[in-house]
Amino acid sequence: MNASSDGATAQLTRKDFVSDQEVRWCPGCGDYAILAQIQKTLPSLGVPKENLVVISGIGCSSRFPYYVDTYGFHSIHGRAMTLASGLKCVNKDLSVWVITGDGDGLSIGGNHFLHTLRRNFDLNVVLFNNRIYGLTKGQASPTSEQGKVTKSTPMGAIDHPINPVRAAIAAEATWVGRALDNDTKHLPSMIETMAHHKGISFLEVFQNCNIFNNGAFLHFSDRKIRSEKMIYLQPGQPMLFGENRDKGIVLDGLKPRVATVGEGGVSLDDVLVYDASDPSLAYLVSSLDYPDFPVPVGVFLDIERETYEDLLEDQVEKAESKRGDMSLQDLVRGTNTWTVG
Amino acid sequence: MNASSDGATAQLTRKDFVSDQEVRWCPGCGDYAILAQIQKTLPSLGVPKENLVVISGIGCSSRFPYYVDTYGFHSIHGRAMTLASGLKCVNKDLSVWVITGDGDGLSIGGNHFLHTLRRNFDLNVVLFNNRIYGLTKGQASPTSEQGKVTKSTPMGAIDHPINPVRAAIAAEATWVGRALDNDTKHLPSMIETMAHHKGISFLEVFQNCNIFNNGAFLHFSDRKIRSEKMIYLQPGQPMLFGENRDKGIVLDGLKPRVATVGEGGVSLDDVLVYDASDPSLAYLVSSLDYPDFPVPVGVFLDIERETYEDLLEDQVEKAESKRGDMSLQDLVRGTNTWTVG
Amino acid sequence: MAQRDVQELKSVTIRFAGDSGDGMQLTGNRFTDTAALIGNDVATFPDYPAEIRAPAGSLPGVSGFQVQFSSRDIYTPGDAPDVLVAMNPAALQRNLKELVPGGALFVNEDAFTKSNLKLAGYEENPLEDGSLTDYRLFKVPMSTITLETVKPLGMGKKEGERCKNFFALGLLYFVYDRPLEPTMEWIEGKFGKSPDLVEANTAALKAGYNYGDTIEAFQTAYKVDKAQLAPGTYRSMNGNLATAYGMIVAAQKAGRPLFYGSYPITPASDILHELSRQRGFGVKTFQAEDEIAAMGSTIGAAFGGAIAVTGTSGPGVALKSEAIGLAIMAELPMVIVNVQRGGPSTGLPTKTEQADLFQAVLGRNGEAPLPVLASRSPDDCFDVAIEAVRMAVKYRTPVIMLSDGYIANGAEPWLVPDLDTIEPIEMDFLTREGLGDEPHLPYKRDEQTLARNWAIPGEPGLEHRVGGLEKDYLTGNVSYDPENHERMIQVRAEKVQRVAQDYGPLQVQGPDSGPLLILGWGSSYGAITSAGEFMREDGIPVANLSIRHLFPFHRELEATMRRYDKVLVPELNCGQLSHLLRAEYLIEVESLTKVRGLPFKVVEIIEKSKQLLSTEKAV
Amino acid sequence: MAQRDVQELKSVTIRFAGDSGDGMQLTGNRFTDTAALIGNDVATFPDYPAEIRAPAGSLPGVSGFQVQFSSRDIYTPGDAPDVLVAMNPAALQRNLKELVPGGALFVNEDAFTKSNLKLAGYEENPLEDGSLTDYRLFKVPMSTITLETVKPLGMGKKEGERCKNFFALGLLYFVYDRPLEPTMEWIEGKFGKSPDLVEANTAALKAGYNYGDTIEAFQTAYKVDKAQLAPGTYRSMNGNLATAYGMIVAAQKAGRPLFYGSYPITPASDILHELSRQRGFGVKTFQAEDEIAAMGSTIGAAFGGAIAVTGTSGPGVALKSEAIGLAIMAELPMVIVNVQRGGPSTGLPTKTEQADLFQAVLGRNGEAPLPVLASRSPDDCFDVAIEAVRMAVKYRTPVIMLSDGYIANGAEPWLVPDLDTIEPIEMDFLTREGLGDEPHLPYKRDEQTLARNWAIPGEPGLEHRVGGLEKDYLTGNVSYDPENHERMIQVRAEKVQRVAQDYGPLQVQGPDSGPLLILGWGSSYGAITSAGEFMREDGIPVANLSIRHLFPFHRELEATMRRYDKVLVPELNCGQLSHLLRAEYLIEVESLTKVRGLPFKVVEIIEKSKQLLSTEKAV
Ligand SMILES: Cc1ncc(C[n+]2csc(CCOP(=O)(O)OP(=O)(O)O)c2C)c(N)n1
Ligand SMILES: Cc1ncc(C[n+]2csc(CCOP(=O)(O)OP(=O)(O)O)c2C)c(N)n1
Ligand code: SF4
Ligand code: SF4
Ligand SMILES: [Mg+2]
Ligand SMILES: [Mg+2]
Repeated sequence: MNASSDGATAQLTRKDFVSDQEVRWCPGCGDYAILAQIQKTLPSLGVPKENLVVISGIGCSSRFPYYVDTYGFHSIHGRAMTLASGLKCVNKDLSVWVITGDGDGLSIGGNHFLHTLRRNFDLNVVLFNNRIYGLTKGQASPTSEQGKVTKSTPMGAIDHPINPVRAAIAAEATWVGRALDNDTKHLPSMIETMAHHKGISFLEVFQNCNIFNNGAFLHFSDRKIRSEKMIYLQPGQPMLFGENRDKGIVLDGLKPRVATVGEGGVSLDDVLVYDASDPSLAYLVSSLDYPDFPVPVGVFLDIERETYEDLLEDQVEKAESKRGDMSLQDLVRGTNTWTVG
Repeated sequence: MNASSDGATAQLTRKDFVSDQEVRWCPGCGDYAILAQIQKTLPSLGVPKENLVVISGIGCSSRFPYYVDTYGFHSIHGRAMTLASGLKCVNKDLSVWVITGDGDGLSIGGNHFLHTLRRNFDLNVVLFNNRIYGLTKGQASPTSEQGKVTKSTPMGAIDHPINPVRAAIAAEATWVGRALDNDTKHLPSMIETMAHHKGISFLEVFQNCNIFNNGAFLHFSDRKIRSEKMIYLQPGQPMLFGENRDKGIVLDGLKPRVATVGEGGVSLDDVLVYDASDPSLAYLVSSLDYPDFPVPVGVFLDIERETYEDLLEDQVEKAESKRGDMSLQDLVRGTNTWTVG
Repeated sequence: MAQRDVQELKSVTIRFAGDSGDGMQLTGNRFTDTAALIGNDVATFPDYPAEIRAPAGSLPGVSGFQVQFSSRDIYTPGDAPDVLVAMNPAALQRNLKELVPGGALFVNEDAFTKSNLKLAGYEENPLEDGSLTDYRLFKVPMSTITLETVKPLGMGKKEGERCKNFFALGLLYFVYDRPLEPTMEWIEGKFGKSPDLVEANTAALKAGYNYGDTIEAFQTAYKVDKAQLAPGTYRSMNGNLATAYGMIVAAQKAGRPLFYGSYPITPASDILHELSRQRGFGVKTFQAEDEIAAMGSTIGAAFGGAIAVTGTSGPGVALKSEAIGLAIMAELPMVIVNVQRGGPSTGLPTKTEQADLFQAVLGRNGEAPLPVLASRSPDDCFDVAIEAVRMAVKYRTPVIMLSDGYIANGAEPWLVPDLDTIEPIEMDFLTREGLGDEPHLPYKRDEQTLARNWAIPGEPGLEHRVGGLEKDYLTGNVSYDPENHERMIQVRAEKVQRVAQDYGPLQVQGPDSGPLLILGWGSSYGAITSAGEFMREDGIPVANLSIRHLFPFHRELEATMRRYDKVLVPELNCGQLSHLLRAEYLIEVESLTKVRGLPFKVVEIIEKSKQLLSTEKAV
Repeated sequence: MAQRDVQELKSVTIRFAGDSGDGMQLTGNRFTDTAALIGNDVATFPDYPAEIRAPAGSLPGVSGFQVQFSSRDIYTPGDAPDVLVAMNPAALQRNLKELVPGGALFVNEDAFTKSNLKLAGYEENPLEDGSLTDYRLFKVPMSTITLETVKPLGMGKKEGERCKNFFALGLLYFVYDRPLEPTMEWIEGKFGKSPDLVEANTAALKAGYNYGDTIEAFQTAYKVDKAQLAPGTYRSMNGNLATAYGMIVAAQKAGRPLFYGSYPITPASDILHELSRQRGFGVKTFQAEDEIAAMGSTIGAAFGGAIAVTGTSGPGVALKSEAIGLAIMAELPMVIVNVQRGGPSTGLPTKTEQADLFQAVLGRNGEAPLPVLASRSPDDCFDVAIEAVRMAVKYRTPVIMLSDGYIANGAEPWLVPDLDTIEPIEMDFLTREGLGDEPHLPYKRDEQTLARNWAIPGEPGLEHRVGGLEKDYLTGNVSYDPENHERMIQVRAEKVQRVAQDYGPLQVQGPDSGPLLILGWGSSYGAITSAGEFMREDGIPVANLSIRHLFPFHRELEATMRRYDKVLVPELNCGQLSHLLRAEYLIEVESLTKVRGLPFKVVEIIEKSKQLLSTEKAV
């Protein structure tokens, strides 16, 4: 995001971002937690409320804009990124948040995902991944596991699933992260970090749909086992995890494996130090998954590249100065005229 | 592809695959060479002509099916993969070839690209990448370089381009390759190899559009410098290139660099041995590009995974045997009936 | 059971309303099945909120289910409920205004807590403040009694309360003198794996029944006799299930696999769900990444010779429209089902509307005609599905089948057809042998149907290419020839016109000519038919007609319309069929429109008809 | 220059035809500019193959350019050429049948080689076999002379031959007595950087002229006098350029940046190309990944308060149609340009047609009306573009502007407007201060226009949410209320109807009433207008009218139509406007349709008119 801060906004609080619309998700839905964390974090960004825009597609998650007291657009299924792109082209000073789901963003919206990311618009994209279609009541999504039984796959899904983080890295995004809906410390820190990244930031949030896919992430996110089954990526830090932070990821060539520090001759120095500026490493690490590996969350990728809207604005400025005092009348008249009468 | 060979097809020749339609590309277009190589290779696949289907979208490249004497479908812009998927669902014995362009396959067709690849339909996808829109006369495509001046980008393209091979790897394709239109030995070998891969095979072909983007690849593909500027990936072989095959790719951690064997203490053993079964390596190698690196062609990825149509057929078979002698009348009647009169 | 007065009623309409979590759809469905089982004609209308779960007790969270059961043929779930079951204040607030004056009102007294009242926007408790004196109010402590009932079975409060819908159901069974057994069997089947739940729900059901029996208030039993239905075996059927079954049967009749490529969307998703379950009958479903891919895959499957079907709702048809043009150009058979919902844009996605008719008939670039059929009732979906496939195959054309949210989810008794009586569907693939010595001309046509030759991949010797560019009249090769283009446009149009040669007769109900014809399409059939019957019973000589074929029209439609002084066209849109009729026949029609996300009421059509008839006289 | 007879002609139509590589478009354009410069009225029709480059010498590779120049006002590029320039046998084969009997035929004799003849399907050389005796045939060894001319300048054969189009041009200049200077200047400007080319092309041009002067055959000079055009400064203008300029001017008049989100497609791409070049005027173009993204980005830009425009052709509109529904629901101003081409599906992508009218007016799901305008000629595109933006902004609605391939690429002289005379466009953004103490109601409407309140992001205190679900009548919050839905559907429809209050008067040419009105829309304007003028000159009292507003219609349209005994509606489709008129007014119209990828000829309209008038008399 790209926000000018001013004094007036310093006093904003969470409440300023709560709209007058009743929140209508199922009780217990992970969406509540994400909403709360975002509302909590927005005041700290220093962006005036009127410069914040939330744009979504269609899905349970996409009802999000109604609940945040900023400018908002609940568009159509899969197209939120396209609206956001157009808006950024014409007003690059806005802080624009795109809220999407695994179906909205990766199934019907997959093409816009790919192209919006590669263009590096300065947008904050949050994808609520519940690995199911919530709003339409329980069909498989592109992130549903193979074999998953859903309303549309009663004998089990046969599609090989998409890993959103991987897809984002390959789409040449400049900031890619992942978090968990009820990770009350980590999630807001991700939101804040992404907000401060200039260029596209893409955050996948594992979100529990307690109605149609309850406990989809519990096998690693359950608070009791979380520290053993998840790993928090920290740029510049060794990739450690475990109750006692004594387990680490070690690379044999390009093959990652889990090792315990101090066992089998593995020392802290052997543990891979995470580098969020290397897309190849990010891609490799995005392949780590349950059950063989702890599931990584945190910042996968954080690189710099000029934003689309800045490059566009540059061209406009260059062309304007090149135009000099040629008027629009001059343009319309052209150079090849003749006169009658 | 998945083809049953029989005696009758053994006698097929290139001519059998030349249709009666006049070829209408610009003289000198790289499409001719690709057509010729494919027509030359098809007879050797052992697939009866009637089991071959060529499906394309819209673009210069997509006129391809007209010129091949098989079943063919010249569909609409960007959607060839969707037709191919439906066709494969209902007849898995066909050998289906999808011909697409950089605009057709990656711009408007980007979503189908992503999903068709991850599903691993047994299709052979050939993407003619000329880094331009040919048929519509010269606009930027998603593979056009940043800064490129085209009809739609008179001040230079500002979009960060897509690398099709990278995108295919990230889309979880099981076979990914790259070749050059006028590489008369390598291109047919790629076509043959992809045809024999069961599951999705995706081949990017660098194709010269001599009208709107002439010489787009010459900086590395010119025959005079080719051996220095390109590297042919060979699974299980060290990544060597150069006139004297004395240059190689060496990995420092995850950072590739070019080294000369025998210089600076680099021996042949230090040269990276290519492994087409490792997506992380494929992804890393897909980042090699001119001018810092030789441009890789050949097989990037070659892994096995069950095809969508086989999994679908399995479910049908399982369900059919589970159904036993329940008739359709039984289904329609249901279990909850009542009788009147 | 205590002795009671029995009052005979012709028909009764009950609306069950409660929170989304209260199980009203289930309750309504059980009541419906029981009524059907004992021989009533029934029709239902489920009406649930767009949100998956709105907050408990809130107004948007109210879910309703209306059922009419009758001793005569009925065609609608009833205009207004005679009985309202309100499980909480929000349900009362949302539904009360529709209850007929003097109607019976059963409320779950326990749910009228302060906080629930506030959520529903009540300042005062309506059960106390005398505002309900126009109704026969029965305040029943449903939660309390249910809890008491199940507590001995070891059920907790939360789970126990969940059984209260069975209590309400039992109570209504008592009032309308219906047996408990079918529901008890159903509970057994449904919850068999958890004996606890079987026991608790059955106990609640009985408790409700017994409560009715015990309390003085219900001395009169209301009885609705069996209806005079055609003899045979019946089952309950909703539109989406009937559509799915129709497609499977059509495919079997064609001897080809059924392919269904679709992307989920309300209210069409259930067709996908049902077909996904029928792999055992060779059905191949493909959940595509979007509607464009769904359409593309359907074209691919059609090219491969399968019975190719796709289904969606209006926004999905918009996305498919470019590819539908390709299907028209390729002249391949397939069916596009549109289960319409409230628009425009996302509109009212869980509500019903008939506003995609223009889109179906005229919503494509270029001259792109195709046949459009509409089903008028849940069971009609079965027949229309089969007719659509048959037409598509015979004429090699995509066909649009319109359904809507109202019939998709509404259920009615269905006389189970004998599948053997359904004619086979001839695929008529071209083979090299069949062609003899003739050259293969992929666009050569059958003289009678104008269907083009059709060879599918795998057939030796008939390799050929199709596509979206204009094709030569015979070879199908690309042709830019101006005359050929015009000729092809004409022949495609003429082919579509010819599907009308297979239509059955137009079935007007009522007098053959006269002052008024009520002409409808799709799901307004029910209200129109009832309106016609009621008026004729009152001696008003109106006729009514529901047309299945929206494009091209039936060849006798114009003559039929002209036999009446006036034609009234009721539609759940702003007059789309009226527009098409005017353009086609230059005939003045009266349009009765409604765009409220709700079906017509019978009375709305009667009123408008009477008004037209009286101005008629005044002239 | 030798003394010659001079013959005065009112107008001449020349068609230049050759291989795609022969530079015929360039030649035609030069001739046109020169004619315009000396005061003729001109109209042109470029016609090139769909393929980028078909094989040299082949029939599909033929490229043509027709120009009519005249001493009177003309509206079409001429029905049939009086003069045909054929640079090779294929060009002759493809175009000869249209040359008027007795017409002049200039051929490049050198190109009539065996292989070229074969490619063109000639068994015999038509220049030799006497088959051209109906024409005034001039066999000119163009290649040879050109090569001879440029050889001394050191040009090779391949490059030298490329100059032969300038030779042909010079020859035609001689015959029609036109100056060489404008072309020489143009060559200088174009090839200035390569003096070789300047010299060679100029030499070829002069050689052609001199050839005419030398050879006995051309004793007569044909002269076409200046036309009586309104005084002012003129330039040549085609439809796509005029559309692009109109949008830039509109944005400037609104004081807002212009955003153009588009995906390339023939024949609309040139709008994108032109606008991409105008960043200097604050134009932001966005080449989206597909048409859906183009539409979405346009909605986003409109939401942000820019002048938001998207452009495409029919297949692209199909893809955009779902998102157009969203724009209607969000009630944001934007313009969707459809440069129509031959359909259905990919159809005849480089040919013209008017068959997307149904799609524009009726092609969306749900009740989704929006205003539809059509431009009738290249210069009219400028005015329509501005009117479309003005209307969109004033009424907060997406507007569709229809153009077509014929006017998109056709050029005509354009009286350059004084931009100061164009009224500003008021954006009318809501501000917190402007609102005073009133609460912010995002869907509150202006009483006169029914436009809703419009606050754009960045405005403090007016944060609000919009979207595709049905909205509350005032707050714009999501509303499932049935009455509200109906009310919103009605108010959106009424708002669109109200745009008609701003239409200028209907401009009928010819008598105010009478036996026949020729009523058209879009690019058939040219042929209709000429047909009307010609017939009136012959004393036939027909009137003609071209309507810009396809939805809603002009309020006086019905009354106007009813003043004539018959109404003839010529369209390049199967009768789409006829259908809409019939449905709206229940009025019988005569439809004249043509779907050949080609514009109407004046004579086709005259013939049909005369036929109608004679049956008129017979009655
Ligand atoms: C064009 C179109 N197709 C389909 C739909 C139906 N639809 C609405 S939301 C949705 C999927 C929702 O899944 P997801 O994006 O994962 O969001 P969630 O509800 O799980 O948060 C679908 C298929 C639609 N609204 N529009
Ligand atoms: C829906 C739609 N949008 C746009 C077009 C116009 N169009 C045809 S081909 C093409 C791009 C061609 O580029 P590419 O796929 O790279 O193929 P190439 O011509 O370069 O081989 C475009 C934009 C179309 N036919 N249909
Ligand atoms: S259906 Fe699932 S995702 Fe949607 S609101 Fe309910 S719990 Fe949340
Ligand atoms: S435009 Fe380019 S890609 Fe197309 S046929 Fe010509 S050379 Fe080939
Ligand atoms: Mg989801
Ligand atoms: Mg290309």
